Amino acid sequence: MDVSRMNPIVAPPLRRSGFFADIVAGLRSLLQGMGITFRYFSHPSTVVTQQYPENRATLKMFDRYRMRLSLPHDENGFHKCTACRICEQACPNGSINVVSRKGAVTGKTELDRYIWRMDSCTFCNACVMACPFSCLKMNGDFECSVFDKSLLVFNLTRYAGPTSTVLMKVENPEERRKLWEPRDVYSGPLPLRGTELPGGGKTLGKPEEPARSET
Amino acid sequence: MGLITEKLPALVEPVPGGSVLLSSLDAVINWARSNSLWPLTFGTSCCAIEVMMAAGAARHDLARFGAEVTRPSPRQADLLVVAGTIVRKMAPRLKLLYEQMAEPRYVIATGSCAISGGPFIYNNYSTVRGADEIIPVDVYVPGCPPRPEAFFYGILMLQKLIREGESLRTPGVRRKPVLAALPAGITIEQIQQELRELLEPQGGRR
Amino acid sequence: METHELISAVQALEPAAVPREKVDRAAVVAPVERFLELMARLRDEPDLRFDMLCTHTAIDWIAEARLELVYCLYSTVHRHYLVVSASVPREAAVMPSMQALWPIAEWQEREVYDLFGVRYTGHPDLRRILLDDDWQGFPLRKDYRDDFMLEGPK
Amino acid sequence: MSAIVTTLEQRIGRGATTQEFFVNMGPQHPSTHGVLRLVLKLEGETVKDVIPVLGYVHRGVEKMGEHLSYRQFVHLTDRLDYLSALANNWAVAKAVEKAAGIETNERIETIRTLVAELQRIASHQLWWGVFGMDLGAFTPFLYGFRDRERITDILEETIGARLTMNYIQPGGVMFDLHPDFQRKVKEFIAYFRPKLEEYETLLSRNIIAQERMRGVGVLEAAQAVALGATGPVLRASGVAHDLRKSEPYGVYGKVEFDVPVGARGDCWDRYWVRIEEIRQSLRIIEQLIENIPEGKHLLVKPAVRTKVPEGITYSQVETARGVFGVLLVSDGKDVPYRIHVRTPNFNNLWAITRIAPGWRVADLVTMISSLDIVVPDIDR
Amino acid sequence: MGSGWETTTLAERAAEAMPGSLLAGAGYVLLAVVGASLFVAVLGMALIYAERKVAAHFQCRLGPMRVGPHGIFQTVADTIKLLFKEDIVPAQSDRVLHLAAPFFSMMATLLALVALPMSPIVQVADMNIGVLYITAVTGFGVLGVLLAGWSSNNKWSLLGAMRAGAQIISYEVSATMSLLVVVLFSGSMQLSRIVESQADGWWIWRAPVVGVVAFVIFLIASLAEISRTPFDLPEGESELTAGFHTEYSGLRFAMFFLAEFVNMFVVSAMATTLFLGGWMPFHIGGVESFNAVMDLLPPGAWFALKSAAVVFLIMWFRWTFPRLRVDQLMKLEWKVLLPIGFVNLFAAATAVVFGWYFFPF
Repeated sequence: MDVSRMNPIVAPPLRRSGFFADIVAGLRSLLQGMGITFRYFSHPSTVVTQQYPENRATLKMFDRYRMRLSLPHDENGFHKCTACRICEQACPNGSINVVSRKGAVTGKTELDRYIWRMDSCTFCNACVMACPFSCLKMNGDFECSVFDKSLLVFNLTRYAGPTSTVLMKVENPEERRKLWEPRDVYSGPLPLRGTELPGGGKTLGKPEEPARSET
Repeated sequence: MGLITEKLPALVEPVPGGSVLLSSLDAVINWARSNSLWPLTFGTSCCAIEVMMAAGAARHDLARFGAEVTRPSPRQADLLVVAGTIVRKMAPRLKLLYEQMAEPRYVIATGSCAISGGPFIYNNYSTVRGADEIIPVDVYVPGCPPRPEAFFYGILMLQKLIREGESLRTPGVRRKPVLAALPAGITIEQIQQELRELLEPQGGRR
Repeated sequence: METHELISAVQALEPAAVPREKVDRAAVVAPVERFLELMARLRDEPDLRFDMLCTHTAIDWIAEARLELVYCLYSTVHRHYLVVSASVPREAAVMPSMQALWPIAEWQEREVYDLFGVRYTGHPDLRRILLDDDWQGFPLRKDYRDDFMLEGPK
Repeated sequence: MSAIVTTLEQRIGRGATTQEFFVNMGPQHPSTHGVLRLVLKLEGETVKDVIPVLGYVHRGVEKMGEHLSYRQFVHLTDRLDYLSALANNWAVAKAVEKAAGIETNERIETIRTLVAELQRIASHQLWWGVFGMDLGAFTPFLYGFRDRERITDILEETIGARLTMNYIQPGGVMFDLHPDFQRKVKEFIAYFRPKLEEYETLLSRNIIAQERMRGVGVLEAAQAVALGATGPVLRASGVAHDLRKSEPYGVYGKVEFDVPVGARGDCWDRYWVRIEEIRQSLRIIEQLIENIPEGKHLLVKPAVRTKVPEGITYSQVETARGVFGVLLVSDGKDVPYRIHVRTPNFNNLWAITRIAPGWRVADLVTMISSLDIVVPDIDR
Repeated sequence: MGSGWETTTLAERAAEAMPGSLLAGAGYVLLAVVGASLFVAVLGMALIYAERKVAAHFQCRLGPMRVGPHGIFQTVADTIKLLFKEDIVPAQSDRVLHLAAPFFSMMATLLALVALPMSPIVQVADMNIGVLYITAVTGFGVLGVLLAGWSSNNKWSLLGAMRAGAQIISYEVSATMSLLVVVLFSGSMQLSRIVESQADGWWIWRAPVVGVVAFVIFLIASLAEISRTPFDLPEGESELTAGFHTEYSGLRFAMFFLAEFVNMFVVSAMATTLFLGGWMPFHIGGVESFNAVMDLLPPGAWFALKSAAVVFLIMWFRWTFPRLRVDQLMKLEWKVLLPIGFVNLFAAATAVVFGWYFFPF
């Protein structure tokens, strides 16, 4: 508990000398400051500006940069999500809503829609960390501005159906096709569980919106 | 609105060729407005650091868009960036600030808090769930906080809105380029594709 | 000073003080009646010298219908901590103000008044600090309900 | 004696004479660093009284904490003092680890110390720039930010976020260090040391800046302690209180660094203490960056909702602004019964009521800036 | 004074033409008015653009880039926008004064421009009390600031206006004091004469030492008069939100903004005219071959270059220094600049009496 262990170093006092000495010292300090700014002015190489819309081709986010949540689909177009809702529980602000369904053929719980509210997401990575099958990913796509905030409610799945492991066990493509139904990646603004969006968001669209096309 | 914008359309429209003149005037004014967005120095929390400070700093340089003239007085500002949480105590002040701004005025809501209340939606007694509960918002920039580039993307969208959605004929009325309710089958990628053209180097200037 | 030394030192000042269990540092529960005197002595006693009021808050034990007021004290001289707490009834929560001992208590108590509704006697400027003056209710109480609040989606 | 509840009008109404007038500074004002509102009683340009009015960004974090698991609560602390997000995360993680008895390893603690110190530098850089701007010099702001972006890049590469990190979790850190981390930090230190000298020339040695800071807003040591001020504000008043030294956490016990303290407690001392703290933080990083011990970076499964045994835990860390404490009251469940955060800025702010009277409006701005206030941290 | 330039001004031409034909005289006046307005508008925009670009490069960034190549149309866009922006008059304000105040500010600036000899042939009015006239009309600008602050019914505006009033009036003393040094040396108050008197060398160095001191004092004092950093207290952003023009929007704010920047040019032009030889090329008395080379550049260009250099210096100050405090500002004036100015003036008088010129005739 001795203070000496703190190794305190004490601030130097600001001294004043005479009238003229102060003027001279003051002017000198001002000139030194001007020297620094002028060095930057006269060296255009010190400009550090990145010109964003112009540098879009070369702009690369860091791999770990967390912005847009995605549910990666493999080369066959299938994901690994089992609709276990662990991410939904891990989310601190209710931004994730996993809509599951009973599989028409298998009879087991499978993912119908994976709804993610970007408007309230804090990109804290809790869902990605919590996912036991590591089927979620946050990527660095930051260009997500919209004119209407209900566009910020995303559906991440391209199809409603079981995971890729289950699907790939089925050898016959026709048989496999029966197991899943296509879903829009972004199937319009979806109210969470049919309730209004907090914040006066209008209830837009219906949860059972018709599927648009084949994925 | 100012004297010119109020009286001019009614005076000019009946004149032969007046509507052509108005249209070209529209183009000039909208060009000027979209390129001269002076933001109000206003930020309530974390987003202020990213979208007001870091975006204005040397690395990202808001000045490239002509928007570095941050005005501390709402009278002189064009752009209100709602950067951060708005709580119930702040809400009347935010409205007042918006009302003090001179037309035309634009609002960008940045970050989850200003869009929807963000992390403070549930079990919270004080946070307003989105700045649009209080004032009309033109562009929403998601992120928590959005990185400066994301904010620039929002500014580009606002510029698009000003160029395409405004006319001297109906002062104060703003038409958003993308409809509020999406027609079925349009994906967010398509909307972003539509916006991509203005991100091209030459497409940025009309 | 070690935890037990601190507690016995406090008990020497205030025999009615009992150690508070399950706290990670020295903690005592003191009676409200002589609380101000105890705190004054804690601050001034040369062995204790708790010259900084680190934080002050309340805990709403709704099942027991009491508010526990927690004072976390620190001594910059001896570098030790002490948590002193006192319980007041929820419905008539009145506490003497510590503002004369530690000026910071003025605002910390205003905060506790604001969020828990504890009234401090002898406080020079007791008004809401974080919420609007016309706010109804005390939001950090466990039974606080508000039309505005939304339940979590769980 | 009964408790009397007052209103703001009554508070303002005390003893105003005809010569004095009141102005509202804020909630929207360029130099209140957010939405702090100060009601000033002025006589001409001289400040007679300052009445801070808070709550313009009170978000009820403590109430929300009662509904979130411990791990979920961490991300809310990012948004309190967003300039020391990592240190805030650490405080919660430390409290939970202490209460739940989670042991961490050497690597985790080293990583935590490193990133927290990096962010301390970033925070002080930002403060330096904003301080310059409040004095009327705009250029320091841009220089400060230019160098801050370098740290932001380093942290972004490892953590994946620029400001609100949510990186330090109970039981470890979210990601392991990026392979480039060590190289980039070394590069940064080599880059930044000469820049720090430029900072000194541009502002510290500038006669105008010195005159603006000299003797302005003296906070006596006894006053500072009684007001519960911590961090650079307290140290500038001459009290060598630094949690990193007095009760070392992380790996602070193993590194050498000095604690800068002020002599008089004026704005200059607060300025100098922060500039010197940047140097000390660089020293700490230099000592740690070479050998980061091996080990796992996360010891608790992320999906597990940690249960904390019944009891009260108070844990605190030293952020760039002072002591950030977390008072955790648990009733044995996986959500806290009550969570209270003791934020450094709440206490530091009130110093303004003691040091501002008698000075001019311009000095008030200097003083607010020298206290380095982050408003959401005050309001919570 | 061997310059060989014949100076005629628009005012003189108007006066000459007036007796013959009223219309011709009016034409010259109209030409002067339109010319001056256009000049001010273009100059203001150019200065604002320059300021933003210069500031950016001092700060390791690029500045306006996206409106036209390197953003050269940025201020055009700003001007058009401000022109079409809502003009708010606060409900509780003094309406007439509020509307009139920007014009006072603008007028002071315009009037000062009238007397500046920008080249032998470009000068609107060459009066024999030019120095006195400019000192007088620039002091007029404070009226606009005071009225703006008073009429806005905003405490911050009022504080800013009061600061401006105190500051401008105080520093007027020092500025005039340093101008007198040049008047003493050149023996005239007519600006064209002062320029011609510097044919063999500029007063900043031809007047031994006192010229430099007077120049420094003049620069500092005029910076304070036009409220530029480090003396931008009346609009100190971090202190008084936006100072006296807090409540102004749209066109009227633009006028304050423009006046501020054109004032900067007026100060630079004054410093150029009085201390740096005005439009006079850089001559060294007696070295004719050197002088001939210098004469290759037209006088207008010399004037523009010199003014631009001083403008750059002023911007350089702005982007390096912090702002002074009110009491320090007053202390600097009354305790530092004024005594030095007095001594300097006395020394100058002595030098003139004894004929101590750096380059004797």
